[in-house]
Amino acid sequence: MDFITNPGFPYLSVILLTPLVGALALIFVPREEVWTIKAIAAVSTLVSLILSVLIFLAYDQTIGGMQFKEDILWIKDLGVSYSLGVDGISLPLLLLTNLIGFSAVYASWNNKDRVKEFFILLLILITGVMGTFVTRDLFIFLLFYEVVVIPIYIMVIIWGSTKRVTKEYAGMKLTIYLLIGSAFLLAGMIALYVNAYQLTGVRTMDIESLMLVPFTEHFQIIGFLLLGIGFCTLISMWPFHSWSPDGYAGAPTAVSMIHAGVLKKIGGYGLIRIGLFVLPAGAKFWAPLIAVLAVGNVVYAAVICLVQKDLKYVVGYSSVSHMGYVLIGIAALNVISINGAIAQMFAHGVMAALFFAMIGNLYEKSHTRNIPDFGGLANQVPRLAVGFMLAGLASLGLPGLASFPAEFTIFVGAFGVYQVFTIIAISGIIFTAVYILRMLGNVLFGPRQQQWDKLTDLKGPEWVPLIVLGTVLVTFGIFPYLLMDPINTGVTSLFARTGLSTVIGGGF
Amino acid sequence: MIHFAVQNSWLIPLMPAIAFAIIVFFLRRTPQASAFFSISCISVSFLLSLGVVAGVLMDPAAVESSVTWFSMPGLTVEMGTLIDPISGMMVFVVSLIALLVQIYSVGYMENDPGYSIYFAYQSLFAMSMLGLVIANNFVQMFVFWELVGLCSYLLIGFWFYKISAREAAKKAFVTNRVGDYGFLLGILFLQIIFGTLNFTDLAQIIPTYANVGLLTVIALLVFTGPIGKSGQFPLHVWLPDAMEGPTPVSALIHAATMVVAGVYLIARAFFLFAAVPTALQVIAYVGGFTALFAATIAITQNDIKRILAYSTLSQLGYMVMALGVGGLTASMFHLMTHAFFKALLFLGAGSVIHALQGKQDIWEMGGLARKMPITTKTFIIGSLALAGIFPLAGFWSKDEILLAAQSNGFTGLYLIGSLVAFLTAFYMFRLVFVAFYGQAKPNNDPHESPAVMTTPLIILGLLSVVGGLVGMPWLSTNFGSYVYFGEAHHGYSLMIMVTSTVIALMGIYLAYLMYYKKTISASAIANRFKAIYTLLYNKYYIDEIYQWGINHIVDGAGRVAYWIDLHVVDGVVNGLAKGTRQSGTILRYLQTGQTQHYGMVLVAAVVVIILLLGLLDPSLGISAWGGGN
Amino acid sequence: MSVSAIVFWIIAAVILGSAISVVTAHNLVHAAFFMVLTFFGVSGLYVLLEADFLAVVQILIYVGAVAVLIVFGVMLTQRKEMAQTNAFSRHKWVAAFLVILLQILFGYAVTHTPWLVVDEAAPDTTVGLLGEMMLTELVIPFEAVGILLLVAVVGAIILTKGARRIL
Amino acid sequence: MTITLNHYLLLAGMLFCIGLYGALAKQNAISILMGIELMLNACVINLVAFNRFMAPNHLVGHAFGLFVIALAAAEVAVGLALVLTVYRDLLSVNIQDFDWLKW
Repeated sequence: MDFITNPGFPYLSVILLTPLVGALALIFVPREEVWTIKAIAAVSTLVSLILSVLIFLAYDQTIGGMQFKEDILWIKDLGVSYSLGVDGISLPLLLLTNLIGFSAVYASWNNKDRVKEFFILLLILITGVMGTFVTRDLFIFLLFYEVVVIPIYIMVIIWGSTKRVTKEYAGMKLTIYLLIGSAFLLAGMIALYVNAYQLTGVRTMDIESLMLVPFTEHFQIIGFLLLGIGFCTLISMWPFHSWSPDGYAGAPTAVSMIHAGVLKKIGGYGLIRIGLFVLPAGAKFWAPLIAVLAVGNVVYAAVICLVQKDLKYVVGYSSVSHMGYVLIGIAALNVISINGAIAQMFAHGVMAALFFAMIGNLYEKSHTRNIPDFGGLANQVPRLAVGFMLAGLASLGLPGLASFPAEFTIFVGAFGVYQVFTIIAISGIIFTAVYILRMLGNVLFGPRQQQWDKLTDLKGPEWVPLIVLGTVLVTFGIFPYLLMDPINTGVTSLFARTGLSTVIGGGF
Repeated sequence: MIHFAVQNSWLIPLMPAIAFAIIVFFLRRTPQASAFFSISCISVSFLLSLGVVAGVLMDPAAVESSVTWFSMPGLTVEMGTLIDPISGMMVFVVSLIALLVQIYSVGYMENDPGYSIYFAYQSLFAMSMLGLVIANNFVQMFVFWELVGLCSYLLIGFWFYKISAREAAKKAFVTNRVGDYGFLLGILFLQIIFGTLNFTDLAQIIPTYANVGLLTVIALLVFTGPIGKSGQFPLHVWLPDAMEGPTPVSALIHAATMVVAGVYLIARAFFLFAAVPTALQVIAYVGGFTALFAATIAITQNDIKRILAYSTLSQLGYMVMALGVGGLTASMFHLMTHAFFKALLFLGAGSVIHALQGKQDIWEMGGLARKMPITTKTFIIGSLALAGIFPLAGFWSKDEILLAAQSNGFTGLYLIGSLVAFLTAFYMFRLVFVAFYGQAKPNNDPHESPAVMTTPLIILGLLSVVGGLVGMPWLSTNFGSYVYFGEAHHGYSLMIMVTSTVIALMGIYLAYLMYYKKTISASAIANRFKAIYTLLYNKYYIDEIYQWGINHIVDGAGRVAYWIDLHVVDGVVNGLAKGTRQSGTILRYLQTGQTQHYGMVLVAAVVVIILLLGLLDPSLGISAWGGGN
Repeated sequence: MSVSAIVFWIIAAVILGSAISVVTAHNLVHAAFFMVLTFFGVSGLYVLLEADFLAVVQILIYVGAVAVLIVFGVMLTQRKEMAQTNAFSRHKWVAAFLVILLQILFGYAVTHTPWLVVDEAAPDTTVGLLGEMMLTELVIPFEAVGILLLVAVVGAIILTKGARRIL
Repeated sequence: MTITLNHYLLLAGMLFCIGLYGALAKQNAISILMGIELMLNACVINLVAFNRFMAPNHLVGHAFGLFVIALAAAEVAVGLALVLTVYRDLLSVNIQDFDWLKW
């Protein structure tokens, strides 16, 4: 791995900008050249994926901290610089983005409508999401976040599907929610910036520098509230969650995958990196509230899943429910729970993306997502059924798949802090099992139905999402230390620097 | 070889894991090859487990090794192996039964389209179960605990095109999840309080822990795991339905191995339960109640597999009760003998079902004794063993349990146990007399099963006969010398032996009178006690109650929450949107279209801004404008 | 009181008087003529300020072009009796209040600001200097104004004649 | 008494306010245009006066005065064209009739 640790080469910029370059290249491809368009999209995401896997492996855990740093001063007067870097927290999420981005290209392989525009927007979307994870600068973070919102709106409006709600409604809801969230974020970040300037006299947007600023507790509480509303909207905390099921239901497959898989995680990521580590006292103040609402997330959304009829709504609400675990992990404010929260974000990302890819594939062929319409599909499409099963089992936290170590870690971390909340939240595993198995059973199992004999099974490029995401789920499930160790280096070193207590508070 | 097996016991679960992976990825289209490969791998595991048993017999001291699965400050999760007499015995039983069942399946599953995948699942199960029994900590236990649950789900739903199979599989998984919820909470408590989940470490720490109340809570939480997995009341409902799976699966998973995982867990974590007598009492009474409860249901059932399933529940109750009264040795002993004869009974039932092309109602059978001699003989051996007739395996182990109950002061449970022994003998021989000796049905054409199926029957039959002898109380070194908690003790009571045998014989005689001689009319009794019969026949309506609860309470909560989501949460959101639009509708009338209005507002704004800047804040004020430079 | 001061006061009186008459006159044509008078007054002010070229331009453009245009505008739009063509609108009192307030603020601002006045003589003639400046330092604004005028001409034609009929 | 910058500025301010009043308070579109012309004139007075008193030898103020005058000419041309166009449609030059931009 020596060649990759070469400090001069801007790996992160290459990873970040390759999809963008792909998008630019696509502009010059004639729209009839559908195959070329897809190939360019696939290749550019593949390059990013390979590089990010290499970086994931080459990241030096013994040193920890930010690595593969790049710095270019951008706006001197504001203290904004194009500074990139990854640590144990962002590394898995970067990998996740590229895994899902690559799979999303293949999940959209059969798209026939305005292919060129679709892939251009998709690549921009992937770049935007990735940017939020690799940047070390608050301003750039927000910039990339805003970059994300617009393609999503356009993609939902044009390529979305209308079921319970129209795609226009879904797109509008999604976008407005995200923009309201980002408005709070903007306010919070400006407050941070201005306050830091007043305290230190240095104009900086650098997150690590902001971590060292001694904000007053009063300011931290207000600042965390602003940032918290922004990020919690993004991670779909109750009661700011209702964009999520409707949005996913309306969005095209690739957008659902990226949105549920990674975009949502920006909320958790920001909450941890900016909310928690820059404003620890604020986090401590608001954590109990977050914990309560997180419990609401877990149980409430899981219970709602029980009565859903649309596949995408089930997965949509289920992702709300799973984000509750992430939130409770964050709220518990200790190394273990936050390790678990990040791992859960990763695991849930892979699982949700796989789910949406499979649902998208099924919907493309059957033109319905209504669960009662299906039944016995394992007879006709066994490979698709494998994908559904894998995603479903990961969703209910089966050991051997990536989500179990994550959930277990969250539970351990949170249990020492909020016994009652955690006990209630863990009951979510029962409801999850009920709705997932009910869904899988009703869709995949049961007597063969003649009307679905025409369905074709996964073949060719359609395999890719299942293989890529399934492999990841199993690999990180059997060898969780591959995921846990980098995360732990990131979280532990940050905890050490902010002086938050790392032990779990024993209530006994 | 022995040393190697003990030191490298992780290879035992690894072999079937390899088999699973190879079959899934490479051998799916070659059924014979997958069966062969799967059986080869489990054979290797079996040989290794023999080595382990030999090693344990030579040196009963625990051998432990582990690797870190993942770790962080304050939490280290390990994967490891712990070989001691208990796990050695379990490894042996599991790999033996798994091997026999896989061989049997070659015949039973012939021509099934899912032949390869069946063996893949079997291998996955063997891997999970073996991983479970050699676990050296709670997390590993939980991991494999869930995985055996998954295998159970997959194998119950193996014929997924049957709606009943699909529902049964789901029910099994969900019911188990309820138990696992408590189990997981217990694990979390242990982790938080003691900072470790290693069995050996916890066994050191827990006896010194002062807060008995909390420890009781933990013990009961951990016990909910076994309640689910080992089908104790009130989470027993899944096990009878699990009979939807292929019969060899029922034999392996739902009789001999997986369902006893709960019992095994209690034994493994007995240091926890031993520290809290209250919890032990609860366990004892839950077990005793389940034993009686299930036995009463079994006497009214007509489906051959369901009778056996309720019998399994009842016997599991026995084992749990034995643990509760402090008889770890008795419980483990019964676990082992039960694995032999219950697997035998299920495989025998499978042989019958195979011969009758899937018929399972005992009243549609009859006269099988002449057509299927091997099956019949082995089945009767199994029944006798289950009934606890001297000197078959079940006699010794059941006797130990009753002895433990009686000598530890649980007279009530002793009486219940004796009653259950009577009922067991009765329903088993009801089954035998009706199915094997009853009137032959004309449209049946039974024939003896092929050798690949009868050979496992014969082996298990032999084990059911002699398997109990290792626990004979008169031996100076017997089963109890190795498997025990605290201090090993050897004792026996001739009185109990004699009474229990007499009771069992009475049960058999009653069944003989009612179903062979027909001197006592079964239907007359059923009509006499109509209400009780209906209650028993409908399994105390527990399933219906649960179904009602799920339909109305759980789903009802879902509907309420969804209503709230649509009308309250989303209502607020959409209301805000509507409010925005409406305020726009109102505020747009401010746009008069009169340019002069706009102009005046502009001027007024200029005036206000000048006032604000110039007068209220002198530092930014007019005087500062001066100078130009 | 110097001569220039006397002249200033006279011109100031003329400008303000005629400007008020522009606003208050009932007849639009009269208002236009008062406006011309105002322009002359302003031109005189430029002379006082030694801006000779500007004074000439003021008369040329304002009086010669703008005022004539406006009179034409009046003629083209007013075909009835001219007596009441220059009425106030309903909100004249509000406007008056605002304007007076603004004037007070102006006065306050002007009198309370220490202007950096230099005591230098102005150049004798400004035309040459202005010309040089227009073609060197201010060449880009100059060209921009040229374009602006062109656009204004084209725009005015299109507006009055209608785009479709021209193109 | 000498005439200072303040005198010019006050005069220009008054002229501006009168023009503004005309623009705000008259009904006739043409008289509004006239008010605007007065305001522009006031601006030019300011420019020239500042130039005279603060930098007499650098004639930027004059130059901008010229630009403003050019602008005023353009403005009045386009403005009148607009008025005439509207007049053709509405047969009115009353600014209060021009309310197409309302809700």
